[in-house]
This record gives sequence, C-alpha cells and structure tokens, in this order.
Amino acid sequence: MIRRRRSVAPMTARVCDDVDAALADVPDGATVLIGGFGKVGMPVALVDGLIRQGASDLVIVSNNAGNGDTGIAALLAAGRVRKVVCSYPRQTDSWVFDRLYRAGEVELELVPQGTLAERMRAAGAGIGAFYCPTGAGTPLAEGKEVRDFDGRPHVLELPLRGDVALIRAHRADRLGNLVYRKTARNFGPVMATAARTVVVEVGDVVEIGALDPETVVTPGIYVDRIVRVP
Amino acid sequence: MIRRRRSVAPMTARVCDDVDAALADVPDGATVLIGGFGKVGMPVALVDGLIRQGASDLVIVSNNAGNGDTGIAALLAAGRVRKVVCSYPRQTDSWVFDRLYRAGEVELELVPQGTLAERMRAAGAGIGAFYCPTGAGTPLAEGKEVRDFDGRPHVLELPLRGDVALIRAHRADRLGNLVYRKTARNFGPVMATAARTVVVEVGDVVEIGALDPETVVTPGIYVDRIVRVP
Amino acid sequence: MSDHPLLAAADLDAVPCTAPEPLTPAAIAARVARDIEPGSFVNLGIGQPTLVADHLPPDAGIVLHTENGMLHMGPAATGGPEDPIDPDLTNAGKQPVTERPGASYFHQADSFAMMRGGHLDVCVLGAFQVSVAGDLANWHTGAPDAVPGVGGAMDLAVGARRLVVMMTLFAKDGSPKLVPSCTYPLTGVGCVQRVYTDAAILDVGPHLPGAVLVETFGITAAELAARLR
Amino acid sequence: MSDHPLLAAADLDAVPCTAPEPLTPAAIAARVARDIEPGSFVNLGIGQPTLVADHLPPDAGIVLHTENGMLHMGPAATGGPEDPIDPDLTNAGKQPVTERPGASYFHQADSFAMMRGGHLDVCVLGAFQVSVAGDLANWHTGAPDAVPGVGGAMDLAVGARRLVVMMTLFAKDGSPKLVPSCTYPLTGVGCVQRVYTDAAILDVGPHLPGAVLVETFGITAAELAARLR
Repeated sequence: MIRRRRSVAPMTARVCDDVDAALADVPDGATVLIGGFGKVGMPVALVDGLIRQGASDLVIVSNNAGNGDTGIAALLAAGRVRKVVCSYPRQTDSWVFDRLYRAGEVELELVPQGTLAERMRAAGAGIGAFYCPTGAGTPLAEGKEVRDFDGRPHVLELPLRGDVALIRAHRADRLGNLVYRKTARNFGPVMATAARTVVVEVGDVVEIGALDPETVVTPGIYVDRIVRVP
Repeated sequence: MIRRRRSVAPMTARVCDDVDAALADVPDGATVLIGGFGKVGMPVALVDGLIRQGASDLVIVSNNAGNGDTGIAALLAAGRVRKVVCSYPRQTDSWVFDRLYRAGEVELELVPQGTLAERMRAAGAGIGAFYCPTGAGTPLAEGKEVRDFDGRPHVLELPLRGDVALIRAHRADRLGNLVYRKTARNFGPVMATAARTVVVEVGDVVEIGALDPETVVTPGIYVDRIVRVP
Repeated sequence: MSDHPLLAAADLDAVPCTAPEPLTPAAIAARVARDIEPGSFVNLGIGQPTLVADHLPPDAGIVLHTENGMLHMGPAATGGPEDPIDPDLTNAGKQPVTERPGASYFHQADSFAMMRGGHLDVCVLGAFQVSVAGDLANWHTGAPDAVPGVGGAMDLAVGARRLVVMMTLFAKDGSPKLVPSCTYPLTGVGCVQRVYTDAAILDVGPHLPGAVLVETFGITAAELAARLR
Repeated sequence: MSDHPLLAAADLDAVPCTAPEPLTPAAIAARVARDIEPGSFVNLGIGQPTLVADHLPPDAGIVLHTENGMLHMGPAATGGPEDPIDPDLTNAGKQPVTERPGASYFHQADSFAMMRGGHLDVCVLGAFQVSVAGDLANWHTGAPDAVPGVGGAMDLAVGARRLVVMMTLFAKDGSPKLVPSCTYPLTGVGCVQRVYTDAAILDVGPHLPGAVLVETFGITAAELAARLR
C-alpha cells in the first residue's frame, strides 16, 4: 500500500517553479519509476534534472534502459544506477546499458512488459500479490511460486513500488488532474499510482475546471508536483 | 481468461434493433453481470428485457439486489434467480430480495464492493487470483486462504466472470466505443471486460470518429451488442 | 498497566473537558472536521459522517472522495436552479450531490484501488462497536435473520491512511460502544485510530495499551472513566 | 503413431502445394492475413509480422491493437501532409504510425489486461524456434553475453485467443526452426497454434501428436517431410 506523504500546503502549491525544485529531495538509494515507452512519453526534462540533482545508488524502473547518450542512458553513464527493472533494455541504441550490463556494473531485473505494468498497478491498488500466467514455464519464472488456476500455471508476482515517479503528461490543471496524448499515455497513469512522490512534467498547466471531469485520466490525488515543460 | 465469442459480421453490426434481439440467446443458468450502483447507471431496459426473455436459474452479479418492485427486484420476484453475488442487498426498498433471502429461496454471496469490482477486473485482465487485504479477519474471509504480505494479512480472491454483462453507457459509437456520465460510470467499464457477451444500452449512438479517442472509457473490443435506449 | 477494562493508564485530570454538554451529531462532525489537515483527500461514510462535509473550511483545499467513483464531490443537490438534481450524480448513500471544479470520475475498480492503495488521507465511518485495539464492527449486528450488507465498509477499513469513527459512546441500552473486544461481526481488524463521540474523543489501536482519552465533552475524564467500567 | 521426429502421421499426398516457389515474407504475410476473420482484433508483433497489416482487406473491419496502448492503429506514418509523423504516436516497434477512425488509447496496465484477458482474437509473432507442442522461443538466443529483452512477447504468448507464428522454416544454417523441443529459452508453453513459413503452413500444439502440414509452397509435402528429418 502506498502511504503517501501529503503536503499540507494549499491546493495549487503542487505547481513547482522548475524541475530542480521538484526533484530536490530525491534521496540516494531511491527507487525511481520513469515513464515512457522508448522516447514516447519520456519525461526528458525530469530525467535530466535527476542527473543534475545527483542522487545515486538508484533503482530505475522503466520499460527500456535508455537510448543513445541522453536521458536514462546519461544517468546510467554517470554511474548513478545500481539496478534497472525493465522489460526491454536491448535496443539498437542502448549501448550505455549494454556496456554496463556486460561489465557487471548494473543489475538487471527483466520483467515482461504487462507484468511490469500490473505489478505497479498492484502497488498502487493495495493488492498484496497476484497470480499471472505470463512467463510460466520460462526462465523469467525461475525461483517464483507457480500455482494452477483454471488448469493453467500462474506465477506469483509482487507489487512494484516507487519512492518517486517521474512521468510526462500532456496537460495538467493546478490540482494535478492529468490528461495524456495518444500512445504517450503508456506507463504514466500506472506509475502515478505506484510511488510515494509523483512528479509530472506537462506541456501545459490550465486552471481548475478547465479539464472535463469525464476525461481526466490521472486524478490529482496521485500527483504531488507539477512542472511545466513545454 | 475471457474467451470471447466474436461475431464475424461487419463492424457496425453490433448495433441491435431492439432489446429483445440483443438478449435472445441468454441461456438458463447464465451468470449475468448487471451494472449500476442502486439505480444510478442501471441498464433498466436490458433488465426488463431479461425478464421478458425468460431465462431462469440465473446467477446475478450486481452491487445491489434490486429496488422496489421493478428491474432486478422483478427478476427476483419472477423466480428466475438462483443466486445473487453483491455487496449491499439490504436497502430501504429491497423487500423482494429480503423476503426471498429469509425464505431461503435465493442464495447470497456477499462480497465487499471493492473486491467485487477487483474480482471482475481480474477476470477481464487474465489474472488467475489475487491477494487482497479487504475482509481479512472478518466473517467474509471465512474458508478463504489468508497469507501475509508486507506484514498484513491478505485474502486470496478469485476472478468473477460473467456469461453475459448488461450495462448502461451514456454514448456509443457504432464500433462499441463507450463513454459514461458522472457516477453512472460505476461498474460498467469493469463488467464490460469480465463477460463473454457484453450488451450495452446507451442513450445515443454516434458515427465512427465522433468520439475523441482520448476520452473513450470502454474500447469497442469489449462490446458485443449495443441497443439505443434514450 | 491500567486496571481499567477499556482505558490505558493516564493522568485523567490532565484530559481537558472542552464542552459543557455532550456534543450533538453536528458538533461531533465539526470536531472531526477540525482535525482534518488542509489539502487532505477524505472519504465520508454513509450516515452521520456525511455531516462532516458541512464543517470543512471552504478554503482548506480538502477534497471529498465518494467510492461510487468521484473526487471533488460537492454538497448535496437541493434541486434548485443552482444545483439541480442529476440522476447520474450521487454519493455512496445514493443521494444526489454536486460536482466541484477539478472533479474527476472513475470506475469502481479504479475507485477502490484508490482507497485500498492508501491514497486517501482520512476516512470517517460510523460504527456499532469499536474495540480498544481499533477493531471495527459496523456492517452487521449478527442477528440471524438480518439481511447482511457490507458495501464498501471493509474496503474503507483497510485502505485509508487514517480511519476515524464517529458515533455515540453509549448504545441506547447504556452499554459502551467502545469495547474490549467486538461482539458484532468485524469490518476490519486494528484499523481505527481515533473515535469521536458525543462524550469524548479517544485514541485506539493495536499498539496502545488501552484507549487513550484525548478530550471529553460535558463530563470529566474521571467521571467518564467510571461510567466506562 | 508417426515415426517422423516432427510431423504427425498423415497422408502427405493430400497436402496441397499451393505455390510454385517458396513464399517471400510479403507472401507469407498475405497468407497469414487471408486466415484472419473479418471483425477480428489483431496484434502484430515487431518485425515481419507488421507486414500482415498491408494485406488485410480494408472492408473486413479488422482492428489492430498495439500493446503500447491503442486500438484501431493505422498504417505507418510517412511524414507526408496526409499522415505527418507524430512523436506521441508509435507502434510497439516505436515506429511512427497513424490513427484510424474509432481509435482509443489506454495505459499499459489496461493494454496488457486486454491482451492477457483473452480479448484479442489473433496475435502474429516472429520466432527463433517453435516446438511441435506449440512452445515458443522468440526473445533470447541464450547466448551468455547477450543483453536480454522480453518486452511484451511473453504477455502476447499467453493472452491471444489464437497465436500464430510467422517465420522462415529453416535457420540460416539449414536446421529447422520447427523443433521437437525448443533449445532456446522459452517465451511461452504450448501457446502457438499455427506456423506460417516460406515453405509450409503447419499446425502445432500440445494436443496434437506432431506438427500437421496444412499447405506447402514450392515443395511437396513428401519432399518437405524428408527435409525435416
């Protein structure tokens, strides 16, 4: 269960002046959930801010393990990451991760993409554990409890919680209600539920009441800090 | 896992002429998920249609067990229901259920409201089972497996599947994409994922492309039949 | 160690009596409201807890969650021109309500994920009984012919960051509703942290040696301790 | 019982050879597309399976799902005035794509719930190896220094109502990729139902006594059976 540290500041105080203010208190050793599917929906400015901020010994949870020499790759190259939890580190431009992994300088926990999402959902939803058919009978189920339901083997999976989540959304109101854009939505709404402190970079901050309540994807209850990054 | 029976008809064939056509094949003994929270979001025309249709020996899964003498209450009064799975049968106007229950003429499986929703979500999401803290140490956990996670007891809960789901939405396009209205959304999106055949009454059917893809709550993949009931 | 069946050992003279009379339900609600921090996300249970909404400071940014699927719930709809009754918009007690700016709607699985996942700061519930260890009984009297109904009570009991109960301290027959151990069927185990009643506020919970009197109303702590024996 | 290491006993002369030459990747894709029923919801894996999209009849109402969170995915975006490249809109291979009317977007937990929950009719994947029992190996060669990556492959393997594989029947070294038992690490167990290759279509699965030849291309069934020994 996420026990959220709630600021008692007035409701519009969630909007931070800049990225650095939003990330000032990320501690060494934190588990950081980072949104995005490759570069799509990646909170680029927040990841750059995390590099400047200097926290180290981090566990990074993200679908991929960095592209090229920027963003998560730069965080890895700077030696700040102890472990990566992801579904697909191997990409054509994942040379930074590849090198560190082969050198044994970063730990990898490989999780099927849907299980990665579902484990974070479980963390945010107060589910203690769940049985998932994905990966049963494969090397990724090794060492895990397996049990049959409905005649099929299922793997016991545990919640995956973050201390901090860094995500990007299309637009926020000043209460932190979020909407996303197209497939950039990907991990954002799930990660927003799964971390104690949720920091969001958004293209646009609108006034309270400007978002249609039927269309809000991430309610503001999940959002702690917003930074405008057009 | 839901193994959906897919019609191979053209994509706009999901719109039925009337309620009776949409419900013609509900068999005796079916488990029927019925949306709504009390009367809010209740698919009244579909429930009335199910009464006319005549299927019996039904298992009804709904948050409540009928109000007054209409809808689910009328279905109960007609002797069509073997069992009710719900969170809150007892209401000021639940006299039909109350009488049948006290007379031992209907079976009751009482499920906490959140667990009811989560069990249907699990059915729709291919989750074999999940551990839920709700109800641990209470009479509703009796006979269920209990296991500690993170130092707290959790109850093992199984998926809850329907043969048919009857729900109401605000608006559909001809592909079955749905949007809801305010708190009438309640169980609709969850039940739509959890039944083999999903029948939706909607206030309005619009053309393909008329719904903003960012705002679709239930994608048409989950919807088998639509009936316009203004 | 205390020799009192309910209360932890304490200097009873140090417990303030802050009202000359027992509190009315509205006054209990006001007292509950006073302890809710600005910016909190709050769920108010069916019945008397809904009164708390009337006493929340409008500028404190406190947000109401209703488990049937909404945040930023507003006051009850009166049906007037400013707040017409909308059949698609109710609270968990199925009464028509209104929507505040900044609202959002979500389905039942998402709504209970929010609750069970520990995202709500405070939940206020009514109770038949609360035990000194914080056990809650509020869904069933245990009468054999009663039609049971649990709704979201058990989900609320396990999910909120802080669960407080609002009730009268004594049942109609004069017996305390704060008990050594609940005799009614449980809603949740060790989940209640504070009990607000007409006669007193008490802290309870599994880690306390007994209920701790915080404040009394219309009765001194020593008098109340005697009545609770 | 068959004495063939891969194939079930069958009248090989009854298996039609429907093409004079082995199929090109585009021709395999077209053959896969032909077997997809109108109105199906389909996920096409990264790589050659994406070619299938080019061969789906436009009026068949076949809907493409992409696991990064979309239904009714359209063709690749070319960057022209009609289909500009939108950095927020890609397929699971991270290539820019377009949106068809009737589209919807959803987050990763919802997208994989849709897949794992059995709501997709057909999934087409590539493979390193497929076993006669329908085991799939397509995520890892097992090389000790390889950086592994699984993505959504295992989720797709367990979730689709019908999982078919599109691959060449023989590896570059001439060995069959249809095997008695996979030597590469598994993606899923008993999950593949049909294999479409350049040389033949074969049905596989845990309940079959061996792979069943459905159709051959550029080779007779008897010749292929001999090559597969």
